[in-house]
Amino acid sequence: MATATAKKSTPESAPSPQGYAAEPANASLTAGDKLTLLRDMIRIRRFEERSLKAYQAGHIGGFLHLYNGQEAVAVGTISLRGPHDHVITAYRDHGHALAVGMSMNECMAELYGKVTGCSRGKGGSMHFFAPEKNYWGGHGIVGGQTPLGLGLAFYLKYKGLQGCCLCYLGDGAVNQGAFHESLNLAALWDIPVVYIIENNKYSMGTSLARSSAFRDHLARRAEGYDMAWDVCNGQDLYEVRAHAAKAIDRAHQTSRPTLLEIDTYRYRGHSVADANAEKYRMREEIEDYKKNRDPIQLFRQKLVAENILTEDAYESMDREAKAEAEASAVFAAESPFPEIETIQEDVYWEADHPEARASQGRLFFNDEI
Amino acid sequence: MATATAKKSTPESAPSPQGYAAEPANASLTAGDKLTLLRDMIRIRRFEERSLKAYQAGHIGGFLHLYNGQEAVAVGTISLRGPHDHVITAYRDHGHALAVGMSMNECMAELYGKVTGCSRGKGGSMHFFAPEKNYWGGHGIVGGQTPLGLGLAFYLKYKGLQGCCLCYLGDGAVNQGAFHESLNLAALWDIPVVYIIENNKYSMGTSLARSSAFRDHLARRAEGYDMAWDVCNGQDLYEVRAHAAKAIDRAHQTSRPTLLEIDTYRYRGHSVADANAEKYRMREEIEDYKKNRDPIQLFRQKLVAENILTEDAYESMDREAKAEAEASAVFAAESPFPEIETIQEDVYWEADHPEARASQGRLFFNDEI
Amino acid sequence: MSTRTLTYREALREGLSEEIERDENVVIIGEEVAQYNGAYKVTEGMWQKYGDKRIIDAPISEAGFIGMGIGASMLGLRPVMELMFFSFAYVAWDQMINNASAMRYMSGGKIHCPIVIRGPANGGTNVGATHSHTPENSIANVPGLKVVCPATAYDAKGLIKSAIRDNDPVYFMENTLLYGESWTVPEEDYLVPLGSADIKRPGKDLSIIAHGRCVIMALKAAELLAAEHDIDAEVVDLRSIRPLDEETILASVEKTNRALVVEENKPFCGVGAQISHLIQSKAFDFLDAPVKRLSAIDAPAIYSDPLEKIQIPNVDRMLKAALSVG
Amino acid sequence: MSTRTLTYREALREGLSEEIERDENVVIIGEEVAQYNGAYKVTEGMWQKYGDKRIIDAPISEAGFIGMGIGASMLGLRPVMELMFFSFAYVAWDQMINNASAMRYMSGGKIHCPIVIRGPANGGTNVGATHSHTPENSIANVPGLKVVCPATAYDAKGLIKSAIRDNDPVYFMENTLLYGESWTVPEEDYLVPLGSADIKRPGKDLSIIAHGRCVIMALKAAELLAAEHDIDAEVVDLRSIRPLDEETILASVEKTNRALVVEENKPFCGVGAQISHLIQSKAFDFLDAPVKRLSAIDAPAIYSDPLEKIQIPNVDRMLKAALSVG
Ligand SMILES: Cc1ncc(C[n+]2csc(CCOP(=O)(O)OP(=O)(O)O)c2C)c(N)n1
Ligand SMILES: Cc1ncc(C[n+]2csc(CCOP(=O)(O)OP(=O)(O)O)c2C)c(N)n1
Ligand SMILES: [Mg+2]
Ligand SMILES: [Mg+2]
Repeated sequence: MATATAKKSTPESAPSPQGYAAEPANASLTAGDKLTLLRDMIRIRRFEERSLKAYQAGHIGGFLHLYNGQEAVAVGTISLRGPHDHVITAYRDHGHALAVGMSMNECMAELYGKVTGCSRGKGGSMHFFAPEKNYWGGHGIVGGQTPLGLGLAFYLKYKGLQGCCLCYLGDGAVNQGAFHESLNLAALWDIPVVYIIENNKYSMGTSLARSSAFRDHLARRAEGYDMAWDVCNGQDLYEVRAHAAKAIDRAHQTSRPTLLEIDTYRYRGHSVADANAEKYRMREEIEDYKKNRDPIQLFRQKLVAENILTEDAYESMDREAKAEAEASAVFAAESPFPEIETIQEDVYWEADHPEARASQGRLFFNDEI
Repeated sequence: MATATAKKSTPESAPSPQGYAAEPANASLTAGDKLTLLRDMIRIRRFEERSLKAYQAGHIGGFLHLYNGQEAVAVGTISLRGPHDHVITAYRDHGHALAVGMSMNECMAELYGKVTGCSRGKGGSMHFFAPEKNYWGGHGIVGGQTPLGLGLAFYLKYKGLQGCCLCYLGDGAVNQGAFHESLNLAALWDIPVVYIIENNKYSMGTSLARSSAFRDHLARRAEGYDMAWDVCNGQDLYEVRAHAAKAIDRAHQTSRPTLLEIDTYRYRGHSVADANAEKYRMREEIEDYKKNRDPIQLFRQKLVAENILTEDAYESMDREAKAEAEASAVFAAESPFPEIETIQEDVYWEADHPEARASQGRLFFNDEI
Repeated sequence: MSTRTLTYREALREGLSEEIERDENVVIIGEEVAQYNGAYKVTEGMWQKYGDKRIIDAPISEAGFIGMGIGASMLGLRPVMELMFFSFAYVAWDQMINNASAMRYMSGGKIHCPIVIRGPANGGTNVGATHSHTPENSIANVPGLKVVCPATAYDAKGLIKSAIRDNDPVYFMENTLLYGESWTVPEEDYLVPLGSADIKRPGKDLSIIAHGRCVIMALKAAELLAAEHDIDAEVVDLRSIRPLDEETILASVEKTNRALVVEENKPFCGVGAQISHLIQSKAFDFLDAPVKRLSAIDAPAIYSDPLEKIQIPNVDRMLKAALSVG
Repeated sequence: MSTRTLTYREALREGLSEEIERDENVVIIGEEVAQYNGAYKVTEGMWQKYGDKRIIDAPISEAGFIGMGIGASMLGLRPVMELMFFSFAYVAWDQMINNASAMRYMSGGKIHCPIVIRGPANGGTNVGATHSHTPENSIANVPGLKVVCPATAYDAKGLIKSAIRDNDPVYFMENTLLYGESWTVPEEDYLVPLGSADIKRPGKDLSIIAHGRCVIMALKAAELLAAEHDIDAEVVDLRSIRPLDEETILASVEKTNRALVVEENKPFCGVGAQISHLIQSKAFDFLDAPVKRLSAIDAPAIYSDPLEKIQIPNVDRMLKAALSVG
């Protein structure tokens, strides 16, 4: 495959004078498209708020990592994808799931551990999947998805398809060895993957400065692999789309990878079980983001200024999202749990397709009792 | 611990106008010191040539990764070490072993699998150890020693000792995840480790360009961690010492790590079992190094030019090294193999110190036969 | 001896603190162990008390920092590394398996690695397959390593102290479902040696052999067996997987002539297989029936709460299993 | 059927080549597999023949490229990944254990991973502890994974073809000491199904159950047992560890009433423990003596040649072990 060549790769330049809205990725949007983008962010927010309520009421257990505050990242990037673009992320995966078009029902039911969930109640909050929508999870091991994303993109290259993989990771995940190996392979082999660091400045209770050594930007590490990199503000949906479009375009046109760092913020704790959520960060910091940099409110203001959105339209959009989330909670609550027999389904393809089984012998090893 | 600060870290500057010999690290050397450095390189060369003969005669099995051509790296760097400096390397470890002062006898006997070997015949070629000489191996898993080296240096910092760890790895090893994790930790926590990439341009049959994506130098990856880095020519002993001295000094004075890339070349195949040794590299390339860039011959010429060395003195030094190597082969051949009982020694400290054993129960689990 | 009630978590913390104070070479390193007080609060308050030098927050780089701990232990430090979950060991597996286990051997006994790697290893908390691994069998498979799985606060404290003082690498597996449970623990200093099993309930009809939280459930099952089925079960708590207290296991089976091994491990080559082989091999003539194993239902850990409660051994399944021992 | 003689290495290469030609989704990725012709020459000539797209040299980044293979397999590629040694799996363990095994499960059956990871897993070649691991027990412990260990050229070819066509992840463990050994192999196309054991030598007095190279030594031991001790041993070659052909094992033991399990695995929770448990559990009444295991001597792999030959099971030790079965 290709050898490393010394290509110039510096951060993308500033937006056009008219601002990010005028960049090609956004200029091409219809008013309807823009409303859809807003609606997608609102739906994520309302879905997650509803899931939190369900958690607090004891309907959901385990972990629940909320995406509140980061919505523009998933929606902005995923809205750019074409038919051969794929998506994979870590455990904070509800936003991406809804952004790729999964239904609230299948997502909420999964959180409830119900058989109607997207993974039949087997994956849970950290492990949502919708391969039919090019969505490959939802992965619980920090950094563990980064070689998988490389593999999805490798497939595209192998098959000669014009597409890429959008592979998300957190600012804490950059220090996992598998990610580093993936960066080298991506650059060495011209694999069309876009690694997106959702830099919300904390990995659990550890601030960026306490987890990573770097120069000005995490994404600058890409230079060590002769890889293109870029940074942008993740609270502004137009800005996210403008920068992500360039990375996706690079992948589509040249098969080259990009490391894109998107600055963002999570309002909640690491997970809802994070008792310290307001200890390791200053309350003012959180409030500042909520008040002045909320991606939904910022985009709402833009669309109002663009005369695309009225306050009434916003309110009814929000009401609908709330109602949809509420309905999904009802759907989840009313759905049945999986049958006990399903515990040993979905382990081996062969066991699930006995008619096509080619192997012999025993696959499961419990003693008979 | 410390947070990352944006220190300037560019490659060290060029040598002083008088050349590397005049740099402080070398200017301080006595004539006797210089002869010792030459002798150390010759001893490594002769030891390895003798071990190759023994391998070909069937006295040694398994792997034998020769260091021929790279001698100035181990001797140049290790000769700078002080009482609290530690050394750890990969499987191509004979050169470093002799450079830290291990005897040819214990090394050759180890290769022969004899009980008089440095590891009682348990480690073999890839796993030489001499902790009493601050030498911590000899490690077979590519990159696996890099966190260990970090740990040795961490200990020094923890204890407040002025020292560092010289941790060697190959150009192929830079793409292991554990190394990347170690770089971040070293820079983040101000750990006094000097990572030395012995860049001999091949990892087995794979050239540098086919294994790593990078910009001009592998060591530049250090910038991504805000870490100092440097490159130098590993065939010139003075140059190696001049550059390594700066890295060691940085560690001693500021506790900061360095990534030092030393260009070098191995004459032989990856291991002596490498049937392709002359296939993936051009014969001219190998010959060029042997003829024009041999570290021993280059240093010999320098010492002759400095009027420190006569041709006679060189010849007798070489004869002595050959004789010493020959004697080590005799020693190894005449030494006994370990007793069968030793197979289960050196597994648990407790099993080897039954008088001090605090635990109970069974430690080994073979069926009685 | 004066006693008081401590949770498993508090007992661990007390053991860790006592060893920190006893030996300046003991240092705790892990993700969120310091400023955040530990993901499961085992180290709560310790950073405030012992400071930056002794209690260290690490980035999410398990291979890097665990390897670092192994390296530091070779020079004499006694690092206690916290894995937030033992499931994360897999990204550090080469360091944990190759480096920690073989350093002593490959150096002909010149080096030893007095490191402890601890953290929870259990399912049952709805976190799915990636976070519910119980690798005690795979680790104990490796000569050079030791594996400990305490089931009570008393054992947790006594064993962590022994583990830290041990000169070999000890992998110490806790359980998030036990952290909040309470037991009486003496005020006085004490150690529980590695490699000693504990008869948690004497009995004469059946030996139930377990480790970790399964012991607690086995005790409940034993009460029900006595009350409802007139079966007097003996509960053997292994406490330590390697070294293994074979004598206590065999003595129990030689008395009861029947054995059920209970484990949250997956069955294939799990701890239960090893114990079963031991019993059939050394107490063959004492057995009135084949040794039975009750393991996790053989599939990745399921997320859904009611199913996960069935997948890992529970009291109901233990009762059924006990009654099925021929 | 017409046959010819092939080495284990050649048989593997033939199997790989046939599958490369049969299915455009089959791609071989690993260190030195292409231009260097493979560290152990299994893929010799394949890069010349099939080119850059199908035979790909990888950097020393096992977690990265194996994870990549798993990801690509989710979309339908059938990557065959070479580990130069199975010992290097430990740096890719999280990818191999978590991602490959649980993807199908966690997605509720929406995804499957038709990947093969192959390479040698054996000791006996003086390369020391770090390079001599045999992790078949630890891998087969994981539901969702399959493990295969062929002992002959015939089996190697037939099994690698089945492994590549299999829709589940298959971990295929070879042996450097067998690569150069020859067996007759048919000219015609054939498959050996996963999960079928093979009676490599029928007998009536003792079942010797083995896998991988131990099978070859067991056959020699059986000849000596017959010639010198009038013991007619049956040699059962497991071929596949998971799925496991329990029927063949049990049928053999029910006939011979005595079992010796031979493995290069370390004994604690090794494959032998699982087989022993199986036998005592399902053929309890047929056993005239406890099941014996002969495993590697329980220590990291020693370097020294004459000792390593003793540490792993050899014909002598097998003879002694066979005679010791009560
Ligand atoms: C290998 C591994 N180590 C540790 C964890 C526990 N853990 C889960 S999320 C997390 C923090 C990750 O932070 P970041 O990457 O910044 O993502 P964010 O949570 O901010 O989205 C940690 C430590 C894990 N899941 N996997
Ligand atoms: C994790 C791991 N993967 C693969 C190998 C096999 N291997 C041993 S050395 C080597 C090449 C290393 O090259 P480099 O780092 O450049 O060091 P050099 O041999 O040139 O000194 C490979 C692939 C190994 N020992 N460990
Ligand atoms: Mg973060
Ligand atoms: Mg090299």
